[in-house]
Amino acid sequence: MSAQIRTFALVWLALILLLAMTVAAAFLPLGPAKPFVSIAIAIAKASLIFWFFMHLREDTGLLRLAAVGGALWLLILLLLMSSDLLTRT
Amino acid sequence: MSDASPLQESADPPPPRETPEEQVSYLRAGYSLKSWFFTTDHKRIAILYMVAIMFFFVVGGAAAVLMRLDLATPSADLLTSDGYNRAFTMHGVIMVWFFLIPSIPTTFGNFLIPLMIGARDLAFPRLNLLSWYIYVIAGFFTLYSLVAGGVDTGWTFYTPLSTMFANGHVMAALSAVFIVGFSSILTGLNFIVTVHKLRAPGMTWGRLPLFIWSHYATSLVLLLATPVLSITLVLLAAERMLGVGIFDPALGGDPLLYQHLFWFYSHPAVYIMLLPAMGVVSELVAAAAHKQVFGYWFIAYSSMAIAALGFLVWGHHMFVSGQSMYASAIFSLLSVAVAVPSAIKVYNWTATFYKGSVSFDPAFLFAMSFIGLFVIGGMTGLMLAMLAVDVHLHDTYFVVAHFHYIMVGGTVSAFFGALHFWWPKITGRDYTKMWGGLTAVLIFGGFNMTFFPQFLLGYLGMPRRYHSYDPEFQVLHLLSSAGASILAVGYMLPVFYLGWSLRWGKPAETNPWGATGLEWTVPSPPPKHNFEEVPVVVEGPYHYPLKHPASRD
Amino acid sequence: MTDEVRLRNPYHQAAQQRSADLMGMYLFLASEIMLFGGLLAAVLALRIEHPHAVSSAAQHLKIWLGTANTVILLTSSLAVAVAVAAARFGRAALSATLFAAAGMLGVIFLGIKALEYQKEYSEGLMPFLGNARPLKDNAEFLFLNLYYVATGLHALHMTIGIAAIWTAAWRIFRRHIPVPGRAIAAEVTGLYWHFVDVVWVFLFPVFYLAR
Amino acid sequence: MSFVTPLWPPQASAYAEQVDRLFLGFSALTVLLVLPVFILIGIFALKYRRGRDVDRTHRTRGSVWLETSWAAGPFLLVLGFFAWGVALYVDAQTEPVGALEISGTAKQWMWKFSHHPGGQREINELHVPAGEPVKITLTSQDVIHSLYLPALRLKQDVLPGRYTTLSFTADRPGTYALRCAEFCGANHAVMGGRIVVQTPRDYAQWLSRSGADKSLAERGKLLFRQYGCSGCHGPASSVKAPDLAGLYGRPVSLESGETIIADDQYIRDSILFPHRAIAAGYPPIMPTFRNVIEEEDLIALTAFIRNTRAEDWREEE
Ligand code: HEA
Ligand code: HEA
Ligand code: HEC
Ligand code: CUA
Ligand SMILES: [Cu+2]
Repeated sequence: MSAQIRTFALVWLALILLLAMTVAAAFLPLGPAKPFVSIAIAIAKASLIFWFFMHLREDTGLLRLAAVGGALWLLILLLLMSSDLLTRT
Repeated sequence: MSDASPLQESADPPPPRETPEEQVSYLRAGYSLKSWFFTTDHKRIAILYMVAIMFFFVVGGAAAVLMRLDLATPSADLLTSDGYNRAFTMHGVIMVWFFLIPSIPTTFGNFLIPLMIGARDLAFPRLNLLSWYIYVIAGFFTLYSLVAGGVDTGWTFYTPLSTMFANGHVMAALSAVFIVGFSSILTGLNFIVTVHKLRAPGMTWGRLPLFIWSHYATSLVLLLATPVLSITLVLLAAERMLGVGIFDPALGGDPLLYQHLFWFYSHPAVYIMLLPAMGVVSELVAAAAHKQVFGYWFIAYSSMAIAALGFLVWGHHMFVSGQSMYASAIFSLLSVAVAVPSAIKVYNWTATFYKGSVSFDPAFLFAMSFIGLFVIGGMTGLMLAMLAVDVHLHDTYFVVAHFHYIMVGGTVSAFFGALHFWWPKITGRDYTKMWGGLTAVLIFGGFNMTFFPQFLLGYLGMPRRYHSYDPEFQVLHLLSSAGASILAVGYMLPVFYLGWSLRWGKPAETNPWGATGLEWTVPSPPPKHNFEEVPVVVEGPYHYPLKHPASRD
Repeated sequence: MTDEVRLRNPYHQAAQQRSADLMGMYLFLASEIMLFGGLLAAVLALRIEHPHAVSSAAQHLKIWLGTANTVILLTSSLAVAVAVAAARFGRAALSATLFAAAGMLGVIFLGIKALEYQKEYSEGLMPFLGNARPLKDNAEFLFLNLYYVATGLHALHMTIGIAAIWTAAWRIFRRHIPVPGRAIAAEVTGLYWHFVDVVWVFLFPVFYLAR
Repeated sequence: MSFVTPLWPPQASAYAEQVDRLFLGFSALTVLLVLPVFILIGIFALKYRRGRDVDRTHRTRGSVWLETSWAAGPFLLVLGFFAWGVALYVDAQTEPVGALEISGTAKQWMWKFSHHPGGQREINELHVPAGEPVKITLTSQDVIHSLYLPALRLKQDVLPGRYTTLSFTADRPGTYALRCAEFCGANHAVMGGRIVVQTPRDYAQWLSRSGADKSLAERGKLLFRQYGCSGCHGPASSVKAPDLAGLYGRPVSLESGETIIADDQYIRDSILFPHRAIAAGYPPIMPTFRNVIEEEDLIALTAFIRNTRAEDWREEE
């Protein structure tokens, strides 16, 4: 159990570091890249939580599929909707 | 079990034996109200749903009757313009969310999925009961909004009409649709887990009846599309009730954002209404032909393809809305793609009859109605997906005819087909087949008379949601109203002969149609826990011919 | 304390029941992703249509309070992760304590959130409340309105989550949930909590960092 | 009630004929793809009906070759129609050059049109000349409406807060239906009227007969003073505000660094939501005129801004 706790603690540390990065990035003049950076970091954080805290690491492929399935479907909504918003005249 | 059923005595582990008490039919397992309203038995819950859903079908149908009566003349004489607007809104809301979406999954799906895969119940029986209660609570909200005076936004609740201008009981209707969504989500979740985790030994994916495949695909759509509707309705409610503008053009908000979110749910939702019907028809076709379906895997995967591709085409409802031209072209192309899996199914059903042994049971006639009417509805849907055609036909009666052909001609026919096919299993009684056949023919005729003229009306330029119209359209409208009265008679008939069978019908055999499938190996009606012993499946579905007398040539 | 797993109705084996429970929870979470996804789509649309209004409206949010809240939630997730591990190892007391602590962190989160709302209210940012409106462009209201709906919905999920994990803590503590036998109950509750955390992980950059 | 019923809507333009051709073509395709299904099911069901003694040997369970062909064949055929439909659609969406301009405003439950440049106004009726390209710029004052001209096979939703356009060339003089196709509340069904396609001579006559006392731009000029715009934007003004002469159609650089073309939508937004896009180098002091200026006055103001060249400006003083 202590091995697990150590992993969890390390994951937590990584999460906090990522948080620091993303807040710092918000103050940098990144221009149009800014939202992409912050979302990329958020995805990294979410992956850590899913993979370690939520035990996807130990689970079968089916559960992993269920977990990412929702996210993939959301991508459909976002992409096709943007296809309209970005090309309106 | 005398005939060569796909069952085998299972040796290990020793199956839990049922007490004699549990072996009695599920209908006899208690007569108290409590034994019904607090049951966790999927079969009883299916019956509960059946009653609730038929109630709403009649309410929605009554609204349709009012509309058709009013439309018999060009001027407004039966209903006021406000009354008419409320009639079609309530008609749409009730028929879509309280009848058609739950219709086949929550009744036949609920009843049959565990039986077909050899399970004792759904994965989460109490959740299943909860879903029914949620449905009923939502139903009360609908009835409240109906009785309080109705809603005048159309079933699509477009902003800013619904948030800033409509003065009907929009909040009550929104709450109803919001709440019933959770019933959908939980049902979908329950089905998915059931199919994954509760298949009997030997019931591999390749041995699942096609009914299961289509319900599995439906459940995915239920699970992934419905939440988007829920949140969209929350945003709508916040805007209407709290003044928290989200889509409000006065703040620079975008009404098209609402339409995107709404159709992201509502187009997949049309496949929620269609896929279970396709599952039913696959069963009916195989059972009528007494033959292995043609192209099992193609039919199975086309269900999954429809569920997936169905999420990519919602923009075809927005071709003239001010959506970008490029997006419209993409959505049009994807709409062509989504037709392919439907085509695969239709052609495979046709091929299944080749060298079959076809019996003209009522269920077969309903399945034929489905195929005929669905194909016309589907092809006219494709016409609407052609950009230049849709610019003319959008929001006309052509669209109304398109979707009634699929939803009423298709899915409702399949629902009635399922009712006639599984009635003996569900109730343990036989009905008079002749009446079933007559009903099927009457509904088919009345349907075409009601809705075919609407294609012509639409092309002539008659917009939908019109309470009064140019006199030149009257002949076609009158024809449509006349057809609707035949249709109404057709839908009323089963009440009599099926009702009659409950009391006076012959007790049904275990397998009256000579069909394959685990549900036909248990007594009619099935015992409380479905299977005396856990069945072990050793062969694929549709393993015809059975040695059963009813299936021999 | 027993290790025995109680089998519910349709199940024949413990493993089958356990994986069904987990799968049910994951599917529920998938539907939750789509629920919040609709909100994210709305924010995306707003950002595409009114990029400047979004970034200037985001300046009004209390980024440091938001950051503090993120730290709190991540920490609570750590506590829950360890609590679940403890439950699996049969360490009931430890598990219950950590669950209770995570719930406390959740309450602190809500407290800070309330403080934020209160500050925003006094600055006149809330829809139709307050009047000293510092916003120039109307589109900025759209963004803030979405922020209130999103954080409000998240707070609702937090409240449900706190109730759930405190119930779990109490029942583990009283051995109503014998661990490790029924650690699945702890696991499923934990999954929900982590998920609410993940939602925040996205809401934070989407709103607070959109400046 | 009359027992004659039309079976085909009138065609008032070449475009309408093309749409009909596409529609009929697709109907033929439908028959082609669907009839085999109906016929074969009929034949199979009767030939192989239960109890009939026919050859049932060599039943197959499937055929990949068949499956691919009946999936790909119809798909490719429909793809042809897709391309045809897109081509026509793009055709209809492309704004013709030198089109006659008309502004349309929808509100519950009427249509108002003003003709450029003369400023002739009409309600629930739309007069257009035959054979000339026409471009209608549409907006709504309340909910979403939809301008539907069945004889032209055209329709365009009309949105609040946004300009959409509908362009066409009507060929056949005559009077045709004009309807609202998007549900917009209680009197949606009667929100319509007619579109009158006239020979160019008749149209010119109509224009002069219903001549407004002022052209759109003139009315706009008046409004420009009434609403106090000239106080800041006038040449004599001491306020630092941009000169609007010659603005229309020009790229404007904004404070945010972007550049945007000053079209109808931009001018409308500048008046109603002045803080959304600040012109570079100017203080953001322009007040909003939301809830002050009506859609129709906006059209006149825009027409004025559009018409003023630098010279007109000076002559004003
Ligand atoms: C169960 C319900 C259901 C189903 C299954 C469908 C299926 C389809 N629908 Fe329909 N539709 C609705 C219900 C449904 N629809 C409703 C309710 C509306 C109106 C909503 C409102 O505004 O109120 C609507 C509106 C609607 C529109 C918008 C019209 C408008 O408002 O302007 C469009 C446009 O593309 C469309 C297209 C399609 C297509 C391409 C399919 C396809 O899935 C059809 C596929 C099927 C076939 C093609 C037939 C079978 C195939 C063959 C026989 C072989 C030939 C094969 C090929 C050509 C490949 N539908
Ligand atoms: C989903 C399922 C569904 C079903 C099953 C139906 C069934 C029917 N529908 Fe409906 N319809 C919709 C979904 C459905 N509809 C939707 C979504 C809309 C769009 C709404 C909108 O625009 O917002 C619509 C709109 C719509 C219109 C267009 C209204 C307009 O745009 O102005 C019309 C017009 O004819 C119509 C007619 C009918 C008819 C005659 C039936 C018949 O099939 C009904 C037959 C059933 C019965 C007749 C019931 C049997 C019971 C009895 C006979 C007892 C009756 C009791 C008394 C008379 C007291 N429907
Ligand atoms: C208080 C002074 C003031 C008044 C009154 C005013 N404006 Fe302005 N206007 C400005 C300033 C300053 C700008 C430049 C900053 C900006 O873009 O907001 C501007 C910008 C504009 C622009 C965009 C021009 C560009 O170059 O991008 C238009 C169009 C416009 N105004 C039209 C009007 C009209 C029409 C009215 C009257 C209904 C009006 N204005 C009233 C001060 C004013
Ligand atoms: Cu305006 Cu309908
Ligand atoms: Cu659709």
